[in-house]
Amino acid sequence: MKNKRWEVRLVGQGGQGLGLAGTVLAEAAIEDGNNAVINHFFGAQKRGGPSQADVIISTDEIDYPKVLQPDVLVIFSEEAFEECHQHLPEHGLVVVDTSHVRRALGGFPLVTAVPLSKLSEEATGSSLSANIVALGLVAERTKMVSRRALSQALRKLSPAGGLHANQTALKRGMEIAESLRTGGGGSGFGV
Amino acid sequence: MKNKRWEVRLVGQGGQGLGLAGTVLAEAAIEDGNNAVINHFFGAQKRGGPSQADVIISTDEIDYPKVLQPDVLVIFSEEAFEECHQHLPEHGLVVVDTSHVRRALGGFPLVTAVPLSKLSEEATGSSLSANIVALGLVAERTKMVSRRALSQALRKLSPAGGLHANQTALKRGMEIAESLRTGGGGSGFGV
Amino acid sequence: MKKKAAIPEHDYLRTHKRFPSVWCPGCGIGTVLGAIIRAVQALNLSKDEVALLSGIGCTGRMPVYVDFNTMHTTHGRALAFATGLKLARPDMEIIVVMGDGDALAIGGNHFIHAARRNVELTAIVVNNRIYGMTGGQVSPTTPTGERGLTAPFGQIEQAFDIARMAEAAGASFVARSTTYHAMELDRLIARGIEKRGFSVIEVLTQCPVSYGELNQAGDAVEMLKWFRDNTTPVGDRAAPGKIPRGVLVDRELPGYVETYQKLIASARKRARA
Amino acid sequence: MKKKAAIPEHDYLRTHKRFPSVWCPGCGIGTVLGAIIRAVQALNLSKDEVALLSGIGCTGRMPVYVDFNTMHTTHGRALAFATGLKLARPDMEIIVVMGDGDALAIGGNHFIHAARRNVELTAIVVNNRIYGMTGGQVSPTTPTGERGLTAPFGQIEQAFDIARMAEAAGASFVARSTTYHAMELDRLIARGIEKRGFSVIEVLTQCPVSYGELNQAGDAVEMLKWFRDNTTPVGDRAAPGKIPRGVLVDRELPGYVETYQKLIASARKRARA
Amino acid sequence: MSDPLVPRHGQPKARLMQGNVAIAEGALAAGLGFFAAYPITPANEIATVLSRALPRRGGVFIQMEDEIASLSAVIGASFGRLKAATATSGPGFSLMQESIGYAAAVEIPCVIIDVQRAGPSTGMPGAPAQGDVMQARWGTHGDHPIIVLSPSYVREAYELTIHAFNLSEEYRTPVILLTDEVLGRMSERVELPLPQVQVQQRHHPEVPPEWYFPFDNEAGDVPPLISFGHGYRYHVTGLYHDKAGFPTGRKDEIDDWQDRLFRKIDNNVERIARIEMEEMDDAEAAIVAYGSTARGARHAMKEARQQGKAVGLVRLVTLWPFHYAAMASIGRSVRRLIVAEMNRGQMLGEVERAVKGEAQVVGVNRTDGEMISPSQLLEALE
Amino acid sequence: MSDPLVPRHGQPKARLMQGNVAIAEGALAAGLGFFAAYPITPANEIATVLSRALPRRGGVFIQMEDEIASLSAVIGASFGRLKAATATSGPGFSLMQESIGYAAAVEIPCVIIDVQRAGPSTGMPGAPAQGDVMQARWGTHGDHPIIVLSPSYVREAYELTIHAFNLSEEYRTPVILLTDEVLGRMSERVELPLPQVQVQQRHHPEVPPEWYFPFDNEAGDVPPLISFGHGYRYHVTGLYHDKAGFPTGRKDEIDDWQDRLFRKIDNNVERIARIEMEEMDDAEAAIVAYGSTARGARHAMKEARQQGKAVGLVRLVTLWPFHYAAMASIGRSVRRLIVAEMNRGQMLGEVERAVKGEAQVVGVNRTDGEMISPSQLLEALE
Amino acid sequence: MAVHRGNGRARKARSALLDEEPDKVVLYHDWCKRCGICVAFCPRKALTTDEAGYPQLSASSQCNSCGLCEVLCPDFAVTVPARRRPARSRAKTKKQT
Amino acid sequence: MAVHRGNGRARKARSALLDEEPDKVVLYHDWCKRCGICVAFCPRKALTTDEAGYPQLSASSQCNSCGLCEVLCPDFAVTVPARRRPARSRAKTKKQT
Ligand SMILES: Cc1ncc(C[n+]2csc(CCOP(=O)(O)OP(=O)(O)O)c2C)c(N)n1
Ligand SMILES: Cc1ncc(C[n+]2csc(CCOP(=O)(O)OP(=O)(O)O)c2C)c(N)n1
Ligand code: SF4
Ligand code: SF4
Ligand code: SF4
Ligand code: SF4
Ligand code: SF4
Ligand code: SF4
Ligand SMILES: [Mg+2]
Ligand SMILES: [Mg+2]
Repeated sequence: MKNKRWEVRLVGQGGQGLGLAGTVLAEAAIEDGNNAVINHFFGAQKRGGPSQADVIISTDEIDYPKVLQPDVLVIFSEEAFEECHQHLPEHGLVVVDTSHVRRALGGFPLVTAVPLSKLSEEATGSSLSANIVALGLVAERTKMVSRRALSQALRKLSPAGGLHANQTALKRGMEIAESLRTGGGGSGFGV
Repeated sequence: MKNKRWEVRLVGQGGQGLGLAGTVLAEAAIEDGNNAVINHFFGAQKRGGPSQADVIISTDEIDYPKVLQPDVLVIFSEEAFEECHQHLPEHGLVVVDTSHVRRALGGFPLVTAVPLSKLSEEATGSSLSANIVALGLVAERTKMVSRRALSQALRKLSPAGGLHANQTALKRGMEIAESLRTGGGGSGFGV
Repeated sequence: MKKKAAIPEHDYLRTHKRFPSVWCPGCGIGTVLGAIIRAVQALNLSKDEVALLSGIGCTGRMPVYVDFNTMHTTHGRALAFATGLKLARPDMEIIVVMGDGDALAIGGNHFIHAARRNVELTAIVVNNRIYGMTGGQVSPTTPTGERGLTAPFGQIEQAFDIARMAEAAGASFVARSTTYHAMELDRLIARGIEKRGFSVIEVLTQCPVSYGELNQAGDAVEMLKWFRDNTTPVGDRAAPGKIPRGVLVDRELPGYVETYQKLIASARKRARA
Repeated sequence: MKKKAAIPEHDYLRTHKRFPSVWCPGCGIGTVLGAIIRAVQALNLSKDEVALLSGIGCTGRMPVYVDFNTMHTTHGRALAFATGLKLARPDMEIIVVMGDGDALAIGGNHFIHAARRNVELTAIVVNNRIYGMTGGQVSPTTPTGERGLTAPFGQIEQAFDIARMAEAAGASFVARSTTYHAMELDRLIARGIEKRGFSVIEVLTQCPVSYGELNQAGDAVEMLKWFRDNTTPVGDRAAPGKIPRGVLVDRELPGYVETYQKLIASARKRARA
Repeated sequence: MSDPLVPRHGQPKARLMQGNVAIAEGALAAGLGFFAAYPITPANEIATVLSRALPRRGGVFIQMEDEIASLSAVIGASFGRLKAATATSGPGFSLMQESIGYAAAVEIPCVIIDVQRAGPSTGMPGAPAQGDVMQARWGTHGDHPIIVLSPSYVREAYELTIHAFNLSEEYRTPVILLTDEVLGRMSERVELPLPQVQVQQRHHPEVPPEWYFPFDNEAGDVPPLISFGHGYRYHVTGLYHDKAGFPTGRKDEIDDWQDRLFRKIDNNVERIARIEMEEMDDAEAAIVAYGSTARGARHAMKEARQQGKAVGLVRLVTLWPFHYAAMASIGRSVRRLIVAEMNRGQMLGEVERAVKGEAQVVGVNRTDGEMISPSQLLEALE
Repeated sequence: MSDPLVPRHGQPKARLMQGNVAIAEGALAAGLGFFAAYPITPANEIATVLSRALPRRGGVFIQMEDEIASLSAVIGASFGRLKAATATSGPGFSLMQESIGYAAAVEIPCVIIDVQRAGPSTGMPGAPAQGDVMQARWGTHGDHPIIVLSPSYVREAYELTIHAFNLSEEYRTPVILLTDEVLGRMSERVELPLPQVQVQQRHHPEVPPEWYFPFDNEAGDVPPLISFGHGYRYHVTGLYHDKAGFPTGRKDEIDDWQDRLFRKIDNNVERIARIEMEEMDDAEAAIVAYGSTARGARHAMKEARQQGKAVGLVRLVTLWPFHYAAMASIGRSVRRLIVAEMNRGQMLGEVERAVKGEAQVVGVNRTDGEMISPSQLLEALE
Repeated sequence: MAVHRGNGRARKARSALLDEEPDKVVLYHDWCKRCGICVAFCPRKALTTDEAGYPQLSASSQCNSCGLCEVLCPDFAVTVPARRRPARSRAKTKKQT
Repeated sequence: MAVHRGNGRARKARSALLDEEPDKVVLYHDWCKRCGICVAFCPRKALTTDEAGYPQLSASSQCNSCGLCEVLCPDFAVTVPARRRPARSRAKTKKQT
């Protein structure tokens, strides 16, 4: 990996496992021998409120610990999309979970639309691994962490009994990334 | 009265009425149209501990409110004498109540020895007015307050039923001052 | 939100922008708010004459939602603020709503002193037996053995009996209910407001998130069922192990403000004389 | 002051330069100190294993006079300091002496929480029913109607019943006596020290200066006579209006430090497993 | 009890008055309606006087269970429209810090009297100090503005107490009257009461309830405040809040509020910060002092002048906000500034900061419970 | 429980660790034996970790009824020989002020962790700030010395926590670890635990009990301290005290004690005050920052250097005692100092005071609950 | 079923369409947090949960307007217009203070 | 009678000279504050007040060494050497903590 600072932001609702996904990503970076920072934010409401995980990965020291301009933004809920659709980053990867964000994305040409939850459900029988599907997708598209490190981090952090589903989800995410690459990126995946 | 700052210090034990005596003196000064400050100190012990009343009287504004070098020092108890006999002021009037301070005062040539409590008892039937005897003596010797103002202040501040005794004590104190003046000042009055 | 007739409670709410509330799904604090509103309605009090004060905590967020004179004070001190306000405005009805930590941990002293003075306030303790807002630390009412973030091996301390403390300290009126018994709750609160002197109403309340999750107590519905099944009206001898609900103390003691007003009257008379 | 045999209490005093004490003539605080010393003697405790902590007030000045490990803490917080010390040194006997204001006004919360946790401390409340040190303001135990510097028209608040508060909050042992009953007092203190858990001994104490003078209660002798004539042993049905003296509560409840040590043991076992 | 009490004034008369009594009388003159406190030396006389005087005037005196409760009750009473105050000394002042921050944040008028005694900790309860000067500015967490006044004379204690209430209403802010044991317990000649007392009443809104926002910038930097129960129902919180008083996380609303909070004081430093200068026209050195220490400083200044020395006096009546600009220009006008304080050099730092090396700044300090004597100052002036 | 716990160390391993967890781990590494606290955001994780870890190590965790009780219990435990600490945030820190003064006055080692959040008052509990910097120095009444450390990185949080315990034992003083919400709640890569931990144990007296005076000057500025129950029976009080610990009103004894109290810190500023400088050799401007703000400052400094600007970084690791001399010489070496803080300019005043006008001093501040961004700083550097 | 949200107006839940007396119980989806309390404790089993987790009045004829769902809902998201209000609207007996 | 003070050694009060068993009660004038408690409550009226206000054992034969004066004195200024100490010197039953 070249000398680079990656900034990843996952936004959605409490309960979608964004903290876990971010931590897996950060741990994977550390596994790769890089630096990583993660910040996880909630709103005032403890459950059902907004949730955001920001991960910074760098080969260099990480001084400023907050996201300056995300290289990757994954949006997991309609509420979150409403919140941030007006200032989506112009460069980088923006993924929207179209299983939750129902609104037409025609006006957002730079958005990669992926039904993350649906894919998770198809692959694992539950929509709960949408976070990990996203992780696979992002990691494969950006290569900010190695496959080996990612699956190691996943093994370390998956809840008891949840590892298999997560591994499946991760693989599915990577496949999607692959298909996006080959099939041409941009908007409009399987919506 | 010439432009002058008078500093008076009364020292003894709690219960000897030094606060009252000081207040009467200060009120008299105000009655005369002068400025006055009074500070009354106790030790940590609430009863039976040391007591000290410092009065400053001046025709001018009183800025520094503490006694710098007393012009008048009246010592009402043996404890107080022990406390301060090593640095008695060299100028000014030092009165020691020999009813309480039993030790020989030969070594203290500048001290005016007066059995204040005894005089009070003789004059009023109680030693409680020793403070007022002292007041009469001091006022008459120094003229720092006028007779009229002093008796007015005494009237104002004496406890109910105590005025007469106080007036008698005041008179007695003034007489003593008179006799000291005529009979020659210095040490050794009626010990 | 102007469909006033439909739900009279809405009349009392600051509907504009404030809802849905910050509380977690199933959290019982809103149910207590509903009971307070119904009590105020039942007593025909105007919104202007009611003040609702709170300390800090999830419970402390309650006043923001209701259109009384409202104050979110500091953690534990709401009763002291309320004492000052009541003395300045004896004509107002002052309700003070506190979490269990707020009222009895950091605020325990103000609680017993308000009771001792018997200040004419209505104190409602939303007892979820946990520090909800800070994520689930044990509180002085967490039952021995239960878990909290700061009692990973289970609480080793005794829990306060709020009602006994209030009684021992001198309160005129003490009652207990639960969020399951919401219909009885509003009546108890109304009695508390009506009572001269210091009134305490303890409300066992579900915190399905901070308490429920740490203690496998189930969701809000499960917790409400627990309240239903483990409490019983005061004096019910058939169910000895259960927590009594209802009015526990109701006695005539002089109220502080009332007494103070008498003091003023007599001091003035004396001053004139 | 080496005449050791003559007065065994002197052995325990810091005679050097510290006496006579700062207390007013006739003040009963010294009598309580004497009783503490006799209790310690009776239990054959060494000076090293005893700590005497206090808050601020005339009562707070007590530790300076006695040759234990002594700490004059801040106003109202002595029990919190003592809780920390006891947890660090479970082998020491920790006695905490507090004025009524110290223990129950500013310190009321620490008092009820030490009782709730049932920390193995012996709390002695020197109840002179006034703020002695600051000159005679009313305290939470000043009887209604009595005067204080801050109640020139008489106290309008109810007084706390210290024993009831301690009991409601969870103390293992609660007793009451007076400085007139000095011979019974040392035995009660000894029982308090021996008791596992939190022990409270309330001592009605004469403050002839701040309380006595404001309330025309007479001198120390008069006040002691009042204690003699207005108290009676617990359970004495012949004297219903009088203040009961003796052991009011004595019950077996787990002590905090003991429980904590069990927790450590099991946590360690679990950690090893 | 719900109406503000009328201010008290009367025929002036020469009399001996204690500093603490003057504060109590000043508070009554300003219309004090509520006083809550917890006993502490050397502030007790204030409560003693007010416990008798307030009920006679229809006001409320209450002894609370501690200092935290005292200030909390004061804030509650002020929301109930009474002029309200508390009095304490160092240990109690430390305990009040959280509530002081609340009062500043919700912009509620009230007066906090701190009769300083020697510290830190229990210190020497009966001895004077000026050790709480920086605490009065910075004692609570988070940034907040505050006004702190410090009287030097008994008459001034009376007047500044009235002024403290006035400033608290004018700027909707807690005001601290920082006095000390010397001034609190000494008695001196005053001519009081004042025949005329200027009393600032609370700015009430002129708009109807629907248009009323208690924390609004529109109405100027000090929004009007109506108390509870008058038909203007609003919310009060120590959380960051919007103009209506509701909690907010919006950066623009936070900035609006915070900027106004500081602006209302910072933009009025000129009006709020009183500095009294004497013999400064030709002074080569000046003593900077405040509180009772300024009395010794004035004494020393006069004596120095008698000895022919060009010494002036700078007496800080307002401690906070500190008038950096004024002090800077004082610094430019003299060669040497002696900052005299009964602490280990607290205002000294501010003077140094203001003067930026333009004059030599020297501290004269003591913390053993004694006043700084004129001779100590004369020595420093050598 | 009565023996001090052994310090903890082990094989370092790269891992993701939260700032608050690092503080808890650092405390355990230093041999923490007692932790008492009251819950508050954003400090809670420290208690959560310790409530589980301490009993496992034979130590004590107790949740007290409030913050006042927490620090009081900590002091009691420290007199019982355990290394003791508490953790809180602004509102709790305000409440602790009286006890902090007591700890300073009786010279008892302990560590107070303040994870700063946005204030004043309740403020924004989940947002960062650095608004308690001056409070940490001046929050209690009366003059007292204090040591305050402020970490910028998670690894540093770990190390400075150990250092805080060490300093507290070395100087017999409370030490405040002043961190903030950003550092407290972010996680980053660290290599921990340390393979080797330097731990300062308490200086015990070498003399027999009869010759032992716990506040004596003879034994140097930091008298040895033996805990309760070891045969050295002595008295502890917050009153002004003599060398034996007994209350005193004697001026000479008071001065002896107070002078030593300050001397032990003031004479060791050089040793205690850590300032880290980077790229300062040729710098024309420098950013002065501390805590998490220093991370943005370093980011900005690097970016400025890339743009070819001669910008350096001055990172304050120790906030108090403030190293005026070092800052003065920094001021002489550059033209411009940018002081970046998440408050309205607190350290700014100290920098100004030190620099005495030799360099331009500019504050970059914000208090809306957001960090100061590198671009904000780059702008200020224009 | 679409999530109801956003415009702050009370709407009849879809349940209203299912039954003959839909207005017996008005459900405010905007405020509802889908906690399930109303459904669990309706003594007449008149409420059920729709596929999105919101309550619906699926058996309005069963509903006796007891109002329990209204008072138990922590989020003011249910109204029972016909609920009997407590009789106690007697003039306020104010504390004599 | 002269005030005893100063050198910190326990002295027999003058009362010792008045009676045959003066050592039955030892009075420490240095610490005595003349509160009168011992005199007032001596059950045998063995103590009286001297002209300076200090207690004196004026009827030592009356004294039965009950020790009440000792325990009631707040200032540790009275000792009754023969006072029966409480029997309870049994080994300390330490709290099991
Ligand atoms: C002085 C102070 N200490 C601590 C806190 C942190 N805090 C906020 S809410 C809370 C306790 C919440 O528990 P509880 O009072 O039971 O209310 P709940 O959230 O359960 O309704 C605490 C400790 C604070 N805000 N202020
Ligand atoms: C925080 C604080 N507030 C107030 C005081 C002042 N103060 C000293 S002692 C005391 C009360 C004394 O009354 P009590 O506790 O009953 O003890 P007593 O003197 O009667 O023995 C007070 C209020 C203080 N030292 N610290
Ligand atoms: S944490 Fe508990 S008390 Fe707080 S809102 Fe959630 S459920 Fe309610
Ligand atoms: S004031 Fe009262 S309590 Fe204090 S020493 Fe004097 S008599 Fe004792
Ligand atoms: S109780 Fe209220 S919030 Fe819960 S599901 Fe029913 S309507 Fe929705
Ligand atoms: S009003 Fe009663 S019966 Fe009807 S839906 Fe609600 S709870 Fe069920
Ligand atoms: S020992 Fe008893 S009998 Fe003898 S003098 Fe003392 S009190 Fe009287
Ligand atoms: S009781 Fe003690 S202090 Fe009082 S008179 Fe007797 S010996 Fe003296
Ligand atoms: Mg709670
Ligand atoms: Mg008392």
